[in-house]
Amino acid sequence: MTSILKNRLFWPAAILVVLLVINMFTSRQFVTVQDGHLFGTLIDILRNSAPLILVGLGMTLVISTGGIDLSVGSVMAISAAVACLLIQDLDDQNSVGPVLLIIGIAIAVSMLMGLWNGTLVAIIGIQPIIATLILMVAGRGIAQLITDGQIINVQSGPYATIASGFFAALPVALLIAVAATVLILLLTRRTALGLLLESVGGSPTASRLAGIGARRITIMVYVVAGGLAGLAGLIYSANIKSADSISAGNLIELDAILAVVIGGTALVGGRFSIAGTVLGAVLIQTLAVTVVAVGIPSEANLLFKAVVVVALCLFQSPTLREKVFGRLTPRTARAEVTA
Amino acid sequence: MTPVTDKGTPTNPRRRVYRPNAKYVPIIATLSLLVIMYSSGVANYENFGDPSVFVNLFRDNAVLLVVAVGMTFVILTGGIDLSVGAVISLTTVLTATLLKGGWPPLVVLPAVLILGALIGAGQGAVIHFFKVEPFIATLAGLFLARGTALTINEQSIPIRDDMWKAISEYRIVLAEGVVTKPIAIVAMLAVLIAAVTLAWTRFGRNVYAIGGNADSALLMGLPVGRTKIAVYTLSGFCAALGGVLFSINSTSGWALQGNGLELDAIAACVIGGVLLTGGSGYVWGTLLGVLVTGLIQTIINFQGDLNSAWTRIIVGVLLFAFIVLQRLVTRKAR
Amino acid sequence: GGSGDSGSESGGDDKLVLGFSQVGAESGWRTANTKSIQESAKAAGIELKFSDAQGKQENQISAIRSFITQKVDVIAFSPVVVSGWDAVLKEAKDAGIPVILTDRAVDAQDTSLYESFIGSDFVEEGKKAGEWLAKEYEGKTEPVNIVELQGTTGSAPALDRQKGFADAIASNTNLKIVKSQTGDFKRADGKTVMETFLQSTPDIDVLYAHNDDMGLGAIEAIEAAGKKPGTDIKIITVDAVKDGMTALADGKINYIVECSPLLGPQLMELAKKVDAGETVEKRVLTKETTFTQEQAKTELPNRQY
Amino acid sequence: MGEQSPVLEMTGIRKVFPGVVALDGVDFRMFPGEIHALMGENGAGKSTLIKTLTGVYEIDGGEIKLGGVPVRISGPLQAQQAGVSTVYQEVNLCTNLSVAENIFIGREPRRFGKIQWGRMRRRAAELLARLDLDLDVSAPLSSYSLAIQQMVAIARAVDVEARVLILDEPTSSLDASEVEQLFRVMRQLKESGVAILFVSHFLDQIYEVSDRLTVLRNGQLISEHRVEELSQVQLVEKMIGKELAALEDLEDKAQRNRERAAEAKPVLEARGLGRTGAIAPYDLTIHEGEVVGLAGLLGSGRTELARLLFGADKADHGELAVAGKPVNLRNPQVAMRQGIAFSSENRRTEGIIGDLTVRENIILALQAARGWTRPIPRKKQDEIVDKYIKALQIRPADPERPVRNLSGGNQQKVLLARWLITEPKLLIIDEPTRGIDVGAKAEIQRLVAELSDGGMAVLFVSAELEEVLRLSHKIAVLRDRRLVEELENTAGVDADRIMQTIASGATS
Ligand SMILES: Nc1ncnc2c1ncn2[C@@H]1O[C@H](COP(=O)(O)OP(=O)(O)OP(=O)(O)O)[C@@H](O)[C@H]1O
Ligand SMILES: Nc1ncnc2c1ncn2[C@@H]1O[C@H](COP(=O)(O)OP(=O)(O)OP(=O)(O)O)[C@@H](O)[C@H]1O
Ligand SMILES: [Mg+2]
Ligand SMILES: [Mg+2]
Repeated sequence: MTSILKNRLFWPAAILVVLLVINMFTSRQFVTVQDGHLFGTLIDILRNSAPLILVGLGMTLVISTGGIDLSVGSVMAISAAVACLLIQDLDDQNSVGPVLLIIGIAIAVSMLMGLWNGTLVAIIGIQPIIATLILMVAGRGIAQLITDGQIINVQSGPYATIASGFFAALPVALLIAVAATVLILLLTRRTALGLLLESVGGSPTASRLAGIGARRITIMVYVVAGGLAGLAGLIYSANIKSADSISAGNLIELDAILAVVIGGTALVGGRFSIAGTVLGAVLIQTLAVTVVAVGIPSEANLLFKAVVVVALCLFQSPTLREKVFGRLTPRTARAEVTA
Repeated sequence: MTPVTDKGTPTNPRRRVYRPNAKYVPIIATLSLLVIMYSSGVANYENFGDPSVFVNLFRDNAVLLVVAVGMTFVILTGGIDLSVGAVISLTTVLTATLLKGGWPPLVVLPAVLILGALIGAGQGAVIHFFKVEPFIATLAGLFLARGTALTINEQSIPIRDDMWKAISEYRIVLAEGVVTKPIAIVAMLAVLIAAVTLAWTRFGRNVYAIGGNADSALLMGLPVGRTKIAVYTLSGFCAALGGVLFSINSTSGWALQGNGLELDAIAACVIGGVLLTGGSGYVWGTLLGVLVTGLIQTIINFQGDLNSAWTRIIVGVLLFAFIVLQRLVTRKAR
Repeated sequence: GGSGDSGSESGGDDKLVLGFSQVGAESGWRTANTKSIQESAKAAGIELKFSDAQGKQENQISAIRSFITQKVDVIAFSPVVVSGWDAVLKEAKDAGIPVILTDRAVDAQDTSLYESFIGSDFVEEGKKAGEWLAKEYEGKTEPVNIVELQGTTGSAPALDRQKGFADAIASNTNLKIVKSQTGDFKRADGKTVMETFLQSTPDIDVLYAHNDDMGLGAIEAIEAAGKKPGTDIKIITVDAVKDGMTALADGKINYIVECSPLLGPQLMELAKKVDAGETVEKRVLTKETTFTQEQAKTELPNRQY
Repeated sequence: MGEQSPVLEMTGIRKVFPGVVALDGVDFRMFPGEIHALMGENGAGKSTLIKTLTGVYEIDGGEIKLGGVPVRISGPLQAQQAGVSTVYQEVNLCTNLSVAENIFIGREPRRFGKIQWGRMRRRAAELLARLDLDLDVSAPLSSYSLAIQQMVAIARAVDVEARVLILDEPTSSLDASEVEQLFRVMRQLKESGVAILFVSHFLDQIYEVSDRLTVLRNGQLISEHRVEELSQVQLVEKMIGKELAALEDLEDKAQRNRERAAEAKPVLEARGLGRTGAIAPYDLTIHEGEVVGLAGLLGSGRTELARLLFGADKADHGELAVAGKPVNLRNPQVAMRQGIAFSSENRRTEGIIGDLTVRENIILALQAARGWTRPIPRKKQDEIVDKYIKALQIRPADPERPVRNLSGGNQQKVLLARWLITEPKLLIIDEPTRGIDVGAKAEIQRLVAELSDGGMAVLFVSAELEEVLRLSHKIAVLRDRRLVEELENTAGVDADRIMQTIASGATS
């Protein structure tokens, strides 16, 4: 019992469950089967969490090295813009092959953006927040240039599938997010990458002297984060079948960082938790849905969010937990001393 | 036997020669780059050389400057304060609402400043006592402050109070054709006071010590908790002061005011050479950082033919050029 | 690229210089607005100093001050927010530079601070939308459930369109707004919020969206839920951008209230007059209308944005 | 002294960490004007006892009395105010601040609330002069070596007006002359009635300054003695809880045959290698199976010399050949590929990664060398780690414990293990026995001897001249950041001979 309570992820999970239960009551269909696939609020939440999960995964890796990536939102916009621009020019928007190729190109472009960030941070040695701020500002401008400030619409079936399609009764977007999560988990926990990342984040100097090629690893992490943000951008734009360079991924960096922190990864770097980030991302998305479902007036949205975040960070605080739950185990010896 | 003393130069003199200015290199580099940037503006744009362009930088960025000063303290301890923009909005909304409700301005002013400080103190307390990450604690503060502002009033509220208007319209003539406003003076005073505090007081030095190594600072017997809470209080106060300046500058209150200002403030600090990991940097650097961002904005305004997309790209490019040059210069000098 | 012509630094000639401070580029509508202004300035032989405030009042204030420093002939701007312009407008007035407001109003007490305000009336737009709906359900008594997708919380168009709409339907007691939530003027948010509306509200009859984009996002959600937009759920939106008009012509939207971004030519005309010292009307409304599905079909080929 | 009342009295102190009882009902007392040594093996609980006293840790049981009054100390600040001044085991200073500030922060001389910088610097310089140090007090502390930092920490502690002064292993990286300075100051303070708690693993030092000692073992109080009552052998027996025969055996093995292969191939040759401002160009050749010791005073450049050979700093003069082939050691990775390993003297900031476990810390370098794509199989990891935990007696023997929670000495052993498992051709160890107890120290010396017998070249840096003399085939002597002489460690060479070299600059 106490060991469950002590787990950092207990409270986010508990709050998530509470929010889901609320949604169970407010929604008419929580999970049902319709047209041969799953449908309902829960599925919507999971499907819509996909971009945040993807961005959060990349952010987790970046943060584990002690960095931060503010440019993810802009990278999302660029990737979406590139993809939609190219798809728009296809003769047959519904042919799968070219669309896949275009998706590949968009992700490659995003990884290039990540490479840029990584180079600034690891080679030139600029503080991550300012290095990625450059792309955050300029990147959205680039996306706007690509789309000429307008929303580019596409009518590509295969493209829309990555956001709203279903495969084996499950939403494709969710499957992509799950696949990425599994991939990152394998990448970090089945290879030595996780250890090396935590080491670089824990102490860059000590890591360097232990012979870890911190530069290469740091660059790689930003590249991966860029690629994942690009993928998130594709899902975002496929969801609305258009590239909206202004709103795509706007302010998502804050949500992503919040998801990472809720998930128990410290912003100073070091130990990280992939599962925690995914939980955090789903929690944030659920919160957004709950606000609408419960009918909280839009001007009070932020207050509601504040209450949840405050509750969460207080519950997660080890000291508060000790003060509240520590009483459960009587400490006679200590009582004597204080007396 | 080779005389040891001539080639194996005694270590002390050499260190004395370059170490002390080594720590000012970033500031000097930033300053020179700023001068270069300004000169190229003068060379390229008509009227750019007008002294009022430079003087106006202080007026136009007064709010950012005040907020960034508070942020500098927080960042020096290794923390971060995301709530400043929201505190600004809450302050402007409260100020406007209270003044509209007929409260005397001399009551409103201290009230909102104290409120800002209290919000900061609350965040600091949560960070210190409950060991909550500053990022998440102040993000909650952001939601709370802006949420409150929005629930008080979604719409923008004009301020018709005479004192506010008088201050807003008051001009200080510095020279023929060069005027500035009280808010700029307030902002410069804030910088001055902060610089003195950081350099000459125990509190200031504790801030650096905590940023350098909080565990060590604790073991050295420094009041870590008190100092941490104090810097967030200070940052909250500065944000509220920024809010007041904002409400003076725009004679209105609005819940969406100061959106994203926290990032600008953090960026200004970092551009000015303050290390986000804490323990290193100067308020003067922050001042330069604010001037750099302000100058970039001015150049964009003078360019005058950039649409939104190009505005962003040019801001990015200028920022990039500046940061990379700064980095290369400081690295060489080391 | 969407950038205008390069404003040559030819201070010497007597070309009219117009300083224009745009709110930002928060939507396709806004980009069209910017383009219209840039193109018509070129056509009218006016040198345009353009500045993008990126949605921040402080940027806008400093842009206007910068125009004053640069000694432009006329200043025009779309205010980010209604209040807070007294001081800077006064500075412009003292410098002898006339000011024209576009698109959004200000609440300055002293209206002599600006020459004219050209733009749409958001309350009126909301009202038009409400009136159409009231007419549509005229004589019917069964309850009509309306959901509303609001624009950015606290922004002037969102507040006004909400107010105008609510006023217009107030007298019909059977028309009821059951849910109202912000979609931030974005397509994606329109979609996700609509998804939740559909899940939590049993019978939605009408959707009122504060702009086309949110409406288009909502259409996606409605279709995904297996319903027919325009038939099962009636949709009213504001703006009439090309994508919205297409959907209207396709029968997926029922009614659009136009909010035209193309006020460039009108603005240039005003600027010239103001510069010449002529008196102009204090309030100039943009030429705009409303569209039904039939009207959309004929209008669609002419839409350029 | 017995009739006096104790200035500090701790009774029944208990401290439990998750999974370890660090202190189990320990009694401890100190009298005014005595130097009291706290003795025990690595992980015995010495540092923990100190931290409970200064309020860093909250005690789980027991009572603390200062001057006869029960007190509850809630943190270092309160401890300082109550007259307890402390130098903790790991140097706890702020390296971003200047030397002077590190000495005075929290109690800077002020006038009208304004810090008097000039006065502060002057006083700092005076204080350091008392310890025979001449530093630029306005330079950031980070520009000084760890040993200097330790001296600065000491300077800070001794300047505080205190009833009780605690020094947790202050001498671990100081060399003989600095230790002498420290002892001089300690004796002065003792004269003035200060009670000094002193922790050290150097028995000679204990017997030189202490009046009384308390022995801990496994978190329990073993006994308290007047120093002269107890012989060194008896003391060690009390510390390890075993007869000493085993230990002497180790000492014997460490006495070794130093004549080695004249025909051995050079592993590494440095020609005119140097780095401006750090170390003057030097020549050095290290052969297979050879142990080269570096001797010199504090700040003589031993560490700087060693760092160049690992690419930890980049040389700006001269060249280097490994196994006869010229190489450019751009960074540590290149050096590791050449079979060079380097264990830094600064274990806290350049060694361990606190959040990671003992296992992860041990395999880190090996893993880095293999690259991230080739993880070491978990089974193999466990094997290696278990082997070295046993071999080096790392305690607690739990590979999954975060290394931050280990005692200082045990952390040092983890670091050694990290490099030993990479099986390097040349092992550079800077102060490897820093903070390590007698038993483990002998063990490490034996290990070094064994490795070199097996053909490994070792560059051995230690502030302890005895150790250098015992292990090395060849000793390089440094002075003022210059390699002044290379000596074959033959029969005639002893500590005096080396000190003479250091003092005179060079002999030849
Ligand atoms: N913060 C902590 N969390 C968990 N265990 C700890 C912590 N600090 C110390 N320990 C454990 O308590 C025991 C005593 O450690 P302590 O540091 O007091 O030893 P020590 O006698 O100072 O040893 P050394 O001579 O190596 O410095 C060790 O087993 C150590 O692992
Ligand atoms: N007496 C001193 N005066 C001034 N600076 C010193 C002194 N001693 C050491 N230093 C500084 O400390 C550093 C000493 O270099 P290094 O670490 O190589 O010495 P070392 O021989 O390893 O000595 P130790 O590690 O025992 O301090 C130099 O960078 C120098 O700036
Ligand atoms: Mg210890
Ligand atoms: Mg050394």
